[in-house]
Amino acid sequence: MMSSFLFRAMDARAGIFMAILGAAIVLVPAGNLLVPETSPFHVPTYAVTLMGKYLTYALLALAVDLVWGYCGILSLGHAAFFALGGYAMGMYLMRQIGTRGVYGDPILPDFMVFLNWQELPWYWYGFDMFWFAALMVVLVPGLLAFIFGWFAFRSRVTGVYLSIITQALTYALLLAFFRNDMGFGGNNGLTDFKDLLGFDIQADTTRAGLFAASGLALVVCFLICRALTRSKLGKVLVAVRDAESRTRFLGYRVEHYKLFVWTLSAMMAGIAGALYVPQVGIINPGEFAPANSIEVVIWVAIGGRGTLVGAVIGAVLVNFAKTWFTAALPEIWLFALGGLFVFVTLFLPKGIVGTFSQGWTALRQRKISAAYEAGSDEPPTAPPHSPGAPANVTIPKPSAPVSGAAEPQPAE
Amino acid sequence: MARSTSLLYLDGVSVSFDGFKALNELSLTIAPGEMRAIIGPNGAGKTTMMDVITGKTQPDSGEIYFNGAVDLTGEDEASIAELGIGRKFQKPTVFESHTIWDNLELALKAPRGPFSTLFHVITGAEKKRIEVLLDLIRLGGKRNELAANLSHGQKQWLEIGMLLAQDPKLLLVDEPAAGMTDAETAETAELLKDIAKDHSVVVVEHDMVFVRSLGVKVTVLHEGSVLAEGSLDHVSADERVVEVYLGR
Amino acid sequence: MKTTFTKLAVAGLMASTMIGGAAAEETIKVGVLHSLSGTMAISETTLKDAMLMLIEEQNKKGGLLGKQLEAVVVDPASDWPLFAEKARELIEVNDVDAVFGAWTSVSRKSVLPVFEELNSLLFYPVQYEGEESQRNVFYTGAAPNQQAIPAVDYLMNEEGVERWVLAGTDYVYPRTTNKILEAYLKAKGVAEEDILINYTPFGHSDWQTIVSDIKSFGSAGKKTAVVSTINGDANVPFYKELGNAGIKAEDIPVVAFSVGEEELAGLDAEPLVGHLAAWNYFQSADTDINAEFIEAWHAFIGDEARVTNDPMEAHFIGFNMWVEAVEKAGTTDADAVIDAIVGVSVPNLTGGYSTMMPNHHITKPVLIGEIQGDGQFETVWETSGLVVGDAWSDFLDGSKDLIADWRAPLSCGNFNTATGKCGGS
Amino acid sequence: MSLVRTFILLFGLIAGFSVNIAIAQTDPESLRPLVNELAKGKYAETEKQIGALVATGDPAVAPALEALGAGVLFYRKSDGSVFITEKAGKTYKLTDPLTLEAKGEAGKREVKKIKVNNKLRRVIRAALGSLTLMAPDPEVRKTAAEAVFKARDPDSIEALDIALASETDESVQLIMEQARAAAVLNSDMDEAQKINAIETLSEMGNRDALSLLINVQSSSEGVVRDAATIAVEKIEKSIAAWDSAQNIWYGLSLGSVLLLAAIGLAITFGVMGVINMAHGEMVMIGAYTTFVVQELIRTSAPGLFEYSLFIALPLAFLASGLVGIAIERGVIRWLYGRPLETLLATWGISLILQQAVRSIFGPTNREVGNPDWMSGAFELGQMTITYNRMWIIVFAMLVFAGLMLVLKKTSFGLNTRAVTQNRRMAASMGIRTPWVDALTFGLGSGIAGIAGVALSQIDNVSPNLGQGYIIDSFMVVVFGGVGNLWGTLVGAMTLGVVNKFLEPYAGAVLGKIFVLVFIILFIQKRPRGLFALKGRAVEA
Repeated sequence: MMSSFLFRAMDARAGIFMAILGAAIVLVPAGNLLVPETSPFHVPTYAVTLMGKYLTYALLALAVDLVWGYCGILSLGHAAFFALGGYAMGMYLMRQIGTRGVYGDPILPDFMVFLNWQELPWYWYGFDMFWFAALMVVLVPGLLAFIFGWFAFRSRVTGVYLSIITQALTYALLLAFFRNDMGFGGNNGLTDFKDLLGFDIQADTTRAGLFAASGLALVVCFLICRALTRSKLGKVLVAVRDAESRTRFLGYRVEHYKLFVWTLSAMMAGIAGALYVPQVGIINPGEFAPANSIEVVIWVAIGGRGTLVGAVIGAVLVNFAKTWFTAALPEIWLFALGGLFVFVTLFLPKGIVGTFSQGWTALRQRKISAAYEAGSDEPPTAPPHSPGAPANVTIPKPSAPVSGAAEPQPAE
Repeated sequence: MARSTSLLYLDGVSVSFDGFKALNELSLTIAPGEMRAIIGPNGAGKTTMMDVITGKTQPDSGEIYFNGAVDLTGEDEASIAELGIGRKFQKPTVFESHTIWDNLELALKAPRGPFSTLFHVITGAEKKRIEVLLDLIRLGGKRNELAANLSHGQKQWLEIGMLLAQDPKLLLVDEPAAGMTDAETAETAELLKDIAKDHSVVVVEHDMVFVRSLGVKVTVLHEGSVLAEGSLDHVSADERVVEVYLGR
Repeated sequence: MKTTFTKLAVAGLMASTMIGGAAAEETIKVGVLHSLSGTMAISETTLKDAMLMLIEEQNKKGGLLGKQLEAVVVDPASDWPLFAEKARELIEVNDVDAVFGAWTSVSRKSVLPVFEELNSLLFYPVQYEGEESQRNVFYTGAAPNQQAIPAVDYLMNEEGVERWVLAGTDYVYPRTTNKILEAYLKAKGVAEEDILINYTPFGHSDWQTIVSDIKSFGSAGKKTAVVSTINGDANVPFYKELGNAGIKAEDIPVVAFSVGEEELAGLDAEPLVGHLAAWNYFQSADTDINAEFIEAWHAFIGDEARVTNDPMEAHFIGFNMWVEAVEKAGTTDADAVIDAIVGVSVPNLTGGYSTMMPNHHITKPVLIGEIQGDGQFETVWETSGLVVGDAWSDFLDGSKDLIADWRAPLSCGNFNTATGKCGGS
Repeated sequence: MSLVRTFILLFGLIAGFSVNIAIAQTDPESLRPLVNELAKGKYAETEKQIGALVATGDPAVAPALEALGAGVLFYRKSDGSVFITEKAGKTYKLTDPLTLEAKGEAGKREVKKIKVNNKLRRVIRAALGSLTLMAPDPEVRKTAAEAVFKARDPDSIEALDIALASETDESVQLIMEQARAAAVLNSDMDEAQKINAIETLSEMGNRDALSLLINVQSSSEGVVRDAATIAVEKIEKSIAAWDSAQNIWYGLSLGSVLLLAAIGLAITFGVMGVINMAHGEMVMIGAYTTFVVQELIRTSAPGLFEYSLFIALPLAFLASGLVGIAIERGVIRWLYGRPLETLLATWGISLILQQAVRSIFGPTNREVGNPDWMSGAFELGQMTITYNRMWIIVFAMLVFAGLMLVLKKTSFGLNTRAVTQNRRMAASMGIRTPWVDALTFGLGSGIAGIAGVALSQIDNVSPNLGQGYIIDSFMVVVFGGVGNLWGTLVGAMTLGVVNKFLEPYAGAVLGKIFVLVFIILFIQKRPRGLFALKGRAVEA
């Protein structure tokens, strides 16, 4: 049963995507470490770290797409889970500094020493152990999401009301983490990391390793999301998105479904944050900023909501554009970025992936059902066509009002 | 009829929204296996009554019992649906980005928890059941079509099909014939009569022709309570009913 | 889709390299790492312009080592991790020889590891909380002992202040400065209940409650003053509320460490006359070199109304020090410059010389100025000589035994004089 | 600057005039060497020189002292003579400090300012107080008495006694008595006198009195100390009571700022359903319009400055409104029925607008001045009420009432409600829905614009202005209940007052966190905000 569950995740599109990601995971570090610097195929460390960062953003976008694209929960606070994961990792990295801090205190991080903290606050205990920190990376965001979701979904807070209170959540955390009294380093956050699991964090090999880890995390989470959305549970999620009360009257406890994906998604965001921190070298409350969460939603929308692959593409593309613009057009890059957002909204309303594979979603659905119906328990294997070119369609392609189908309506 | 022998039992149910009394001391009893038509002018409280039964709205006062013994007040939509009450909305509501097949599969009686659905693999029995339903709602040929692409009438049928897939004891059907052609209306009436053979059904309808073609006991609602009850001929002879429908 | 990305990526990297290296070959590249968008653009954009002006002027003088200088400007967008990324890009992709930039403490903290790893140079021009000395960084702004402590001394001695409100934005600079000041005041015999410490969030805009708290704290019969470490943006509404609530400088003076000419340009200074600020430079400094600088600035920016301020002077000093050090070393190589720059002395704008000390901080005069109706400051007090920037405060437990000296053989940023070891306590 | 000068001149004339009548006339020229002395030496010397001037007891020195305090007293480098100056372009107009006659002009480099610092300003204020206690204008006497009060100088008791004897204005008399009491407490007079003084101050009952009394309490003994203690307790009690009133006031004031910021959003988001992330930028445009208006007035018609806000209001409404209409026509009209995509597009637009303002006006703060009627404060009991906050509350209420009127009583309002409730039906009834959409969005944006005019009076005018308000605005609209203007009003005021009541206990940061948590919890209780519609129409 489990194997068929995971097997379900695979099809042509997922296959292509995974192949590319897999290649990147192998080739980029190899290009950095094995190819000599003089070679045109050498990948500079700068690019490795940058791409590693993109991958963690992509994982965050994936998490958002899972709740927004499939379940219609528009979270404007996912950066909070990302940042919490990041802080958990940051705390581990801080404890690893040990006596190498500027004051040489074996226990207290530097910022505590110069603000005259006498002892380590209780919530810092345990973070010197990697397994504990790793657990916290998923547990803290997961628990927060669980508690928050437990209340919000039970109270049936939906639509913009939910979006705004997720924003209130991340904003409140932003303010809380800014407070130096909280013991998380205030505005400066956690920085000056030395090593991770004994590896020097500045070494090229560590960076390549982190890149590969980010890629791997993305692949695994992608598979999970994929399997999830293609299971019956995935169908229920889409049902909740499209007609929440209908789903309820069918006997599904909508709040349980929402809580499940919401918590799962928060955990994925936490993992993304944890991989992000060692690569950029700092975690500070700025990561909680509501604007960050809004940006994530925009990545997903640009890539194509409810497509998973689109979230990844959107995140990478927008961030790449940002990297490029801020260097190439430092004075006016906001015009370019803002213009891009407006352009995509107006001319690619389904996002990049959605536009390129218009109608394909519908086909896929038919294919799956057809396969089930044909009596085979085997999930459908790769259909013989690529996303861009639907082939052997017996049913005429639905004409104009396809928008109602592929275009998920907001929960409100 | 006594509560213990009823399938659905409402007694003295009141609901008000910001001072407006949507239901006013409504009492109504449905017997097992019965098919009942409910009529009434706009604002008579028909939809609110359905909301109250299905747990969408909590009554301010009054009792609601299912199967004679199960208290429905305080239960939510999901658990009431699990108990065996299915509901069709006034406006046809199906999952538009799913295929007909998926719509039915989602509705099929099966464990409803997230973890059961996560690892759910469709069984042969389930497939057969879906086939039967597809035939019944005459959508067999469109099984792989997205629900969004169905006509209005087909959506109504699909929704009824989904109701049946739940295998409920009681079906609440809100205006099944709204927006249908005459032919479709007639077919729908036949479909409902078929269904009523082994389910209890409550039909809310405006269309008198349709109600007449069902040929069942009729309850007239007005201003949130029962105005008259009996056969269609009986109630349409009632002066108060005539006044309510034509008077004002 | 991956192929598209790769193509774009390659194109992008090439494009940024191209832009960086448009004039290619015989130039020396200087990175300018200041936010041009986001919350800090308000302060940092001016510094970007100041750097461009300094580089232009140097080129007019014939450049450096016979080569022209070329500015590489990027926008880290007030996004702290982006500072690190952009710093890396400047050094690795654009091959700059020195970077002038950063404003907030957190942006500096964010880029520190990058400069250390890639062994490049950063000149940091803003007054900061101290407690840091890094081999690759030169701190041309004021350390707390070059700003805060003289200001408190002035209020105590000249104005007879006995009661203190330490109001700040809740981040590391005010926290540290207030810690130092608190220790300092207590050492001077100020009682615990005569010190009120208050923190507010960034961009705080509703100051009614706090201003009224200050007012009531000030009505305890002792001369009261406010020491403000409130951050840039929040100052305008703070001073507006202060002015409207009728708190006059004669009654409760406010001395600020983050309010300069540029902040005052955003408000009507008339009600604020007499409130104070402590800096190492005021635009009103009456020297020829300052007059020249202001004139050049106005010509460069094309606006007579633009003001100059302390961080601009810090860049002026820092840039000239770097130029001199490169000439002295005969190369832009980071190690050579780091060795050469200690001891380099260049004129500052207030009529003296500033010297780069072994702890990578510089010597500066400390000026106390009163706000005038036209938004300028009038110097009412200044140190008789220059003050050496102290990387490690003597008033904090953790750091009083630490010193920094980057000259061989010590070459240490946190040498503990008590244990005789490099690397803290 | 010119205001100060006018005041000085007027004041000087009056003082001089009164001198002529009241006291034996001295020859102004006999004072001149003393006045010219001011040009010499540093602060310590200047202080002595001021003392010497005051010692003459001649009110004729008042204008010079006043000018010195205001920083417009200069000396000529060539001969060391002292003048009151007024800046006129690149030169200074000179006025004789004693005769107040015009003395021509001087170049920037010919004259030099006589420096003063806070301490000197305090000395001057006290000195001027005692010199002008007998001035004919009651306002001047009042100011003088207040200055004497703050100086607490025992030497001024005599002058106060003389002034009190001839004082006719009751309010001035009161202040003089209080000033006398303050001076008495600072002197070595007998206990009975001091206890009298304590009573006077106890009656006064404000923070100034409290401050004085606490001093007495700690520096005296016996009966005086006891009397002071009782008075201190009494005042502290009454101040504590007034503090809650003050808190409510602060809360309402913060609430009205929130209301102003949110009310435009209540239309574009609440009524039209556009998740308008560019709302803050509409506010920003309004603020910048105010800046431009004031700039134009400064350069071409300085007399109109007091009216600048009234001129800016309609212009800001138009500017933001037109930008709003352009956005609606250009982008949003393609997105109706897809509210989440409006979030994306308006986010992009907000980035563009911010950068546009940054490119046009520069990244730094721009100065928007407060007209006189928006400056300062007055006391209501023990509450300090600042004029700008008061007018902003009034303004917010007016805007709200006006908007209600437009939406409920005009045919445009009717059309708007019709279109937003049922677009197709409205269209089939002959309403030109595109026009109504554009105008409604324009209205919401325009309202945001006039909010910008008000906010420019208390906050930064910078490209970041809008970002500071957008989150709070959404919180207010959602907390109040989307689509309900009354909800927005009540929501804004509630959040304002709650925030201000938390702040003294929890501090500004924690207070804000608590408010956010409160919103989150409140939405659990009422998932559709404060003023939610009930009934089956809500959920389709």
